[in-house]
Amino acid sequence: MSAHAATIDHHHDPSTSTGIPNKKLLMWAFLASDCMFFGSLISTHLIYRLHPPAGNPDPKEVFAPALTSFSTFILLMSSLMMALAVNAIQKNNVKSCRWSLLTTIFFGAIFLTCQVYEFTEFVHIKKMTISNSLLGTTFFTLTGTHGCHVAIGVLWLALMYVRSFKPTSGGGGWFNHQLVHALALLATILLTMKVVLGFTFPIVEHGFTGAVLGAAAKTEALYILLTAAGYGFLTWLARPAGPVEFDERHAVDVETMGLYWHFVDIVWIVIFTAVYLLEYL
Amino acid sequence: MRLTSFLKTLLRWELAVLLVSGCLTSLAHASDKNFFVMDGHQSTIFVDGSVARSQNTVFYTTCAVTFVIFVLVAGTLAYATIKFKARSAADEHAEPPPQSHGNPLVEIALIAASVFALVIIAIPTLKSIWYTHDVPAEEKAKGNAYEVNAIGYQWWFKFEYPSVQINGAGTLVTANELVIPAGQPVRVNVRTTDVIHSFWVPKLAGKVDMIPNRANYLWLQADKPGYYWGQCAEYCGDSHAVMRFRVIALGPKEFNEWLDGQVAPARSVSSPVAASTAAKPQFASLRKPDSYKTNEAGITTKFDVNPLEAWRAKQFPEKNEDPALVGRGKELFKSKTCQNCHAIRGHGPLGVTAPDLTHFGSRTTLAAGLLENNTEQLHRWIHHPGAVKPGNKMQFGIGGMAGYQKKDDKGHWTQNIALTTDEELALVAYLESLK
Amino acid sequence: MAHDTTAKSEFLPKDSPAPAARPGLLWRPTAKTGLMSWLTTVDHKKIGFLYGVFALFFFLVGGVEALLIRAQLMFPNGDVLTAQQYNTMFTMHGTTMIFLAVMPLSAAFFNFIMPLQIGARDVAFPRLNAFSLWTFVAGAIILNIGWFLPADTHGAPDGGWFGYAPLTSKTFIPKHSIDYWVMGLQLLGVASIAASLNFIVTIINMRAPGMTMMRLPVFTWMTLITAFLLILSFPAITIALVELMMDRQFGTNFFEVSGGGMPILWQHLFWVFGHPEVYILILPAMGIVSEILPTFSRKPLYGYPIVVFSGACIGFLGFAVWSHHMFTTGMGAVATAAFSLLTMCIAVPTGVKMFNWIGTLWGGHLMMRTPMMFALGFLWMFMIGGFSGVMHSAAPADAQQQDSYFVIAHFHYVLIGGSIFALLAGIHYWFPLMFGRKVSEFWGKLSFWIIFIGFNVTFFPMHFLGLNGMPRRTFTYDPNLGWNTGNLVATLGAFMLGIGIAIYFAVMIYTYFKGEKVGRDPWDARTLEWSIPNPPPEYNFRVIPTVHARDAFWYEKHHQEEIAKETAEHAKDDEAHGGIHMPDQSIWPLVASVGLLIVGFGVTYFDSNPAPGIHAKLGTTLAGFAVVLVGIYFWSLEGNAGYHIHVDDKGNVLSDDHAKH
Amino acid sequence: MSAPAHAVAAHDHDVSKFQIYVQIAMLLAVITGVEIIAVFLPFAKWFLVTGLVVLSTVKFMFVIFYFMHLRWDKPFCTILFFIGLVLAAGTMWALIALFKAEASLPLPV
Ligand code: HEA
Ligand code: HEA
Ligand code: HEC
Ligand code: CUA
Ligand SMILES: [Cu+2]
Repeated sequence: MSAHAATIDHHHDPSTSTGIPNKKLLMWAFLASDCMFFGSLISTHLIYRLHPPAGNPDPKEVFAPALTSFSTFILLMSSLMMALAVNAIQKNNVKSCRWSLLTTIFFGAIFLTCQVYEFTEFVHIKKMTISNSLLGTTFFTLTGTHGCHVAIGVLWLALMYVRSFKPTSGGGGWFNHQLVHALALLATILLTMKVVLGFTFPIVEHGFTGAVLGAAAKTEALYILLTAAGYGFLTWLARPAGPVEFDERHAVDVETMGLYWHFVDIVWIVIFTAVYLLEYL
Repeated sequence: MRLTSFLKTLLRWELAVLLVSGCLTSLAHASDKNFFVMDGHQSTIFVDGSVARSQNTVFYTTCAVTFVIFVLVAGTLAYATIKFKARSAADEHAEPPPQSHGNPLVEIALIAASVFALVIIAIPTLKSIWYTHDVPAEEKAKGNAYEVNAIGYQWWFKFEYPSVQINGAGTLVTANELVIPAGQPVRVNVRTTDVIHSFWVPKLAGKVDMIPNRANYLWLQADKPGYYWGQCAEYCGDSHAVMRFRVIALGPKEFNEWLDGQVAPARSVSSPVAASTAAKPQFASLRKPDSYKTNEAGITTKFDVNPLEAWRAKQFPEKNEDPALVGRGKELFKSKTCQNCHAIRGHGPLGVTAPDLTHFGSRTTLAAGLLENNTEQLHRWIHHPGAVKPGNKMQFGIGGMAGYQKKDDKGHWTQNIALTTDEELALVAYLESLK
Repeated sequence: MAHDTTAKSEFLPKDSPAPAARPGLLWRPTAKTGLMSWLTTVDHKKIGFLYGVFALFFFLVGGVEALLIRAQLMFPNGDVLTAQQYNTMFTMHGTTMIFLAVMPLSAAFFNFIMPLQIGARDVAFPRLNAFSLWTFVAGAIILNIGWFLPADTHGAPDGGWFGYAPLTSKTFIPKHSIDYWVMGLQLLGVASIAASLNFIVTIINMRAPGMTMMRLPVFTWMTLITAFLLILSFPAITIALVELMMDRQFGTNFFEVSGGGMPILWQHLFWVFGHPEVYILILPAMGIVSEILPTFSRKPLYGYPIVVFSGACIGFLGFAVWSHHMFTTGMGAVATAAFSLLTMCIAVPTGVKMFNWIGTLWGGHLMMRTPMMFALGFLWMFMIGGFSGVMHSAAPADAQQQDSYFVIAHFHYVLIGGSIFALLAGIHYWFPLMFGRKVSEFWGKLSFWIIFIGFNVTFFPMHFLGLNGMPRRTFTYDPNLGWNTGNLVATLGAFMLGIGIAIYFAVMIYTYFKGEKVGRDPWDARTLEWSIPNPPPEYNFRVIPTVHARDAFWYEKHHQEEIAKETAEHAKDDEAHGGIHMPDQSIWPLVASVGLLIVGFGVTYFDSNPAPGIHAKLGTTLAGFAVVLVGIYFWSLEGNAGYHIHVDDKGNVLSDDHAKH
Repeated sequence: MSAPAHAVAAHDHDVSKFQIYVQIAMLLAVITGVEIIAVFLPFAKWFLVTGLVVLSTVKFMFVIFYFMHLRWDKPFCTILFFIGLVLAAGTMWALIALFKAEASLPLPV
């Protein structure tokens, strides 16, 4: 399906009283509510940072600014890709939209991987757990909740990507096809994260030497294979087929999802400043 | 249909009002006056302290202002309702009245009036907030403020006198009855280590919560010597309702005498222990502890006549003390592990998790102000504390310290402290002797 | 020009190719009667009705709990209940009345009436609406499940309705009762937020042509503001509950003093929610009263714009006063003063409403029907409750009143005299619309007077009890404190109130089956919901109305010819567009809610102790999540195609194209 | 009701959106970089805190107005979101102020 001139005004939906599509309005209202949600969580964290109990670990010693900066950057880039995905579908460019969605998913998964890595490091190396100090309690709950938001976002993106293959017409088979596709995509994302982490930990712990790499590769071999198979399968699933029921008329669905995704990004902007950067002053 | 028409007549609201006021008046005749006059022991209206008085003044201001507004607004409402009521079917089917929409001038005037009314309330409110917040600066400067600590536990109060230090035993500690100097500001630091409680002596001052990890305080000043009822005012679990206490305000001389008495270790009346001392027949007339109903009151009315005198009387030893029995009680207090939790200064190791009993006999109440401190009630308490005070820690233990019952490996409750009636009475006699 | 209000997008071409075949799993239920029709309904009226039924049921449950409380306190040293039972009773009474009675009863009206008032055929997201309903039911089940489980290890919640930490921590209440409370409220929160988002979108986006914001009926306006309060305040308690749950289940330190936690934080988070919550309870009531007074005065609402504006003001200010519940927590003089003054400010916009209601009566033709009686009762009682609120707002006075029966008196005046009176008025008022039958005036008024008198006899003495120092949440009291008469009177009043409410219910049930049938618009009312036949047809409006004025229906009645012509034209337009669009029924919202119920059960019922508890816990919880996911995934896959029906000018359904699916 | 065809109107600004998005992403990355470096520089604390708050707000606004299209959407979306944002920010501010007060200091252990 190639791009052709857009025919819809995406900023006015004549079927509603205000011209704002219902779904978009719903999402904005939800985000307003989510502000309070994160507001309460961030307040809790900051209040306890104002009054740290004796025996709290020093956040400066726990945090790893390089990693956090990296994942912040990644999340920003994912936002860019998300914006491009919306832009593409609004111009009826399904193919470009799919690629942008995939990239967004990819960045989202990297962010999550970083977070898994960060949490593991804090727990096992820095010895800060969710229950052994107040800092751990508020930090893990806040960033964990944000992580859950990201994970839901990735899930949503993945399902939207798969949905973009729904055929316009045909037998009931499309349903099973969608299901298989969705499961394959999710499994591949998880496998990829697992493999990346499987390499990262030994590298960080023992340095980047061939021996370690080899050892890691051996234990990871099965997962690498599976992951590769996953990508192959996905490519096959995404092969060009008949016309799909996904075009600029669905832009509002993508846009709504995009609003959610960007919001997760701006929450991170606040968390990055309030939780990480402020500690270094 | 006769019933219907009869009831219809009744429905005329004039009649209804008559009916209600009739009911109320007859009830009024049949009942206690303290309710209508609002001068009960915990009255916030008839107060005996400057802080409570300031709070009460604010209350009266709000009452006055809202009363005036009520008369005006409710009067208009009543007038409108009666005046514009459709009185007949014809009325109801008449042309609708003019469809008017409102008048901004009227609105603005009413808003202005409301704001004005609120300002009248706000001024004394602000004044009182600052007055009641802490001991007035000039009193503080003169060093007049007397400082005590009140610590809430599930479900009793500990009181500390940081200015009174006892050699080898730290701060002077007492429980459930706070004795303060009258006519002098008292600053109470309120603390807790378990759950939230609240320190409230209505006749002296409004409440302030005891919150874990928070340094709250309040101040109060009793006008004159007196005996005041206090109550935990924040829901704190099973026995919150019966977590009470008393405040006794004394004149300077009497207060200092009391302090001296408290600093002294517990009184000893024991004679050498007789192997098995049976309780004297005088106890035979005691009411059986098991005969009490759940929640049955543990106070007598003689108390209310002159509670301060009742308190004073308590400061002296009973006449019919039986040294042998007391001696046995003293031994039992050790052997039955009471002292793991309770301190009796001078008589052995000092338990800290339960009320200090050093001068227990000189208190007017026990079990956190729930029962009057007399032989009968003390017996009732020691016999089965859990029946008197639901969930009570003396029954079920505190942390690792077992009480009357403890949990076995399977998690079932089993008896830990078992007492015969004779043993109970010996303990009663012993505790009563601790003046 | 007619709006096809349920279609999600106008862009879907009407002549699109036959949609992809529907696999068996995405079966669309079509039953219009029987159990399945209720479980799969997406009709806002049916959902509203179900909300109402559940709410009234829980109102009775909460009422029975209240009667037990009163029975225990009838005499000093009463022993009807044990201390533990009593504590459970007031916790569940408060929680039930607020979350399971008043809120869903308001939601019932939001659902049933609001779309009709704005001239819509449904809410914006019909299936989301069903999901809200069933999640509410799931929450109610979790909240009450403890009643049926052993009291020593489970039991119903007993931490008070605001569950102050650290009493609610595992150290002090190790049994599961608090877990049920936490999870139950959590699910109710999900339900409320989902429903509110739906209402917001509906009101903003689904108005009939000509229905500008400043022509919205006041009830709809209050619905909108309430929905905003809900979505903005519930997150605070959600977070508080999450933190509490983490403390209880994963050993975190939010409110754990030994780890440096500050229990006072719970109070702040709770009341950041809690105070807006009380306006969530009263604003719908104010909306109802603002409909009833004009109707029975046969005059428009006095000062409509300012009534609307003051509603918004109350909502906004409501977020700035939460600490007035914490005057005794030692906040310091400055904070206390600030919250004291801000709280007083709320009396101004509330007063404005009061004045305008009286202004509405002024010069009207007051028809003293039962709904009007309840509405007038509201004015009186709410005013008194508001005044005692102002007394609380003066912090020094409140230091004596807080946690005493004075507070109990205050909030029962605003909650019963306010919310409940107005809701009972609303039931009477809209009963003819909902069921086509009218409640007998005689029995209606009789129940009103018994309730009115019983209510005052119950709660007025509580002011005196409070001032006389009686603390709340006490299962017993001694006879020498001057509280005996007050409690006795209150208890007698409560039983009288109970009789009044019993009569009210009996009459409603009788009327539902046997009541006098009435035609359209029995009250000569003013708003659009009365312009349709009763009970309303599934599609609500045969032709979407065009609104020309505030009090749209009143205008229609006085410009009949003009309107008739317009309607006929629009009917033709509609037919040309393929008839009336109706949303499809769906089972998936119910499935997702059942999933949440399983999650709730998994989190609460099982121990977090290592083996075997933790496995059962994880397993059940994950299974629940899986069900939720399946529900949501299928829900989105099945789409919201809908079908069309055609009706004649009498409103009879001629045909529908349901068969196509 | 305007048919979709009417809405095909002026969309010229859409052409350049791609560039706008990329530019903004770069800007955001740069601001983030500045923030990270700034915290390690020896400025006065109040200055840095203010700076961080301002920079984060700028980022925040860019994302919501451009990536989230508020700039091109009906103003009502902005109003709706800002109701939540302002209330949340106000509540956060009030909570933190309350806990900064002396009365809220936790007890020394
Ligand atoms: C429907 C619910 C509802 C409503 C509408 C209100 C309305 C108000 N409430 Fe109430 N409140 C509760 C439900 C409600 N409250 C509940 C449930 C609790 C207890 C929670 C618990 O502890 O369990 C509580 C507790 C509570 C407290 C804490 C008490 C304590 O625990 O110490 C305070 C303190 O300020 C307060 C104040 C107010 C005020 C100022 C109003 C105002 O909005 C009232 C405004 C109305 C009027 C004033 C009347 C009409 C106005 C006029 C006629 C105009 C002129 C009047 C003046 C200028 C004065 N309320
Ligand atoms: C909307 C909310 C609402 C409503 C409507 C009510 C209604 C009532 N409440 Fe409620 N109440 C609260 C909200 C509400 N309450 C809250 C939030 C608390 C604080 C809880 C806490 O501290 O945590 C509280 C606390 C509370 C207390 C204080 C308990 C304590 O602190 O120790 C009391 C005491 O009298 C009381 C009494 C009543 C009474 C008599 C009614 C009556 O109006 C009830 C009327 C209804 C009936 C009487 C039912 C009638 C039904 C029948 C007669 C049918 C019978 C049928 C069968 C038996 C099959 N309530
Ligand atoms: C597990 C600890 C524990 C043990 C053991 C224990 N008590 Fe207690 N005791 C308490 C607690 C806690 C209270 C306060 C109960 C309350 O009022 O809620 C109390 C209260 C009392 C009081 C009332 C004190 C007052 O001022 O109100 C008396 C008297 C008393 N205990 C006597 C005894 C005797 C006698 C024994 C031994 C047979 C005993 N206690 C054993 C914990 C204990
Ligand atoms: Cu302690 Cu209530
Ligand atoms: Cu409030």
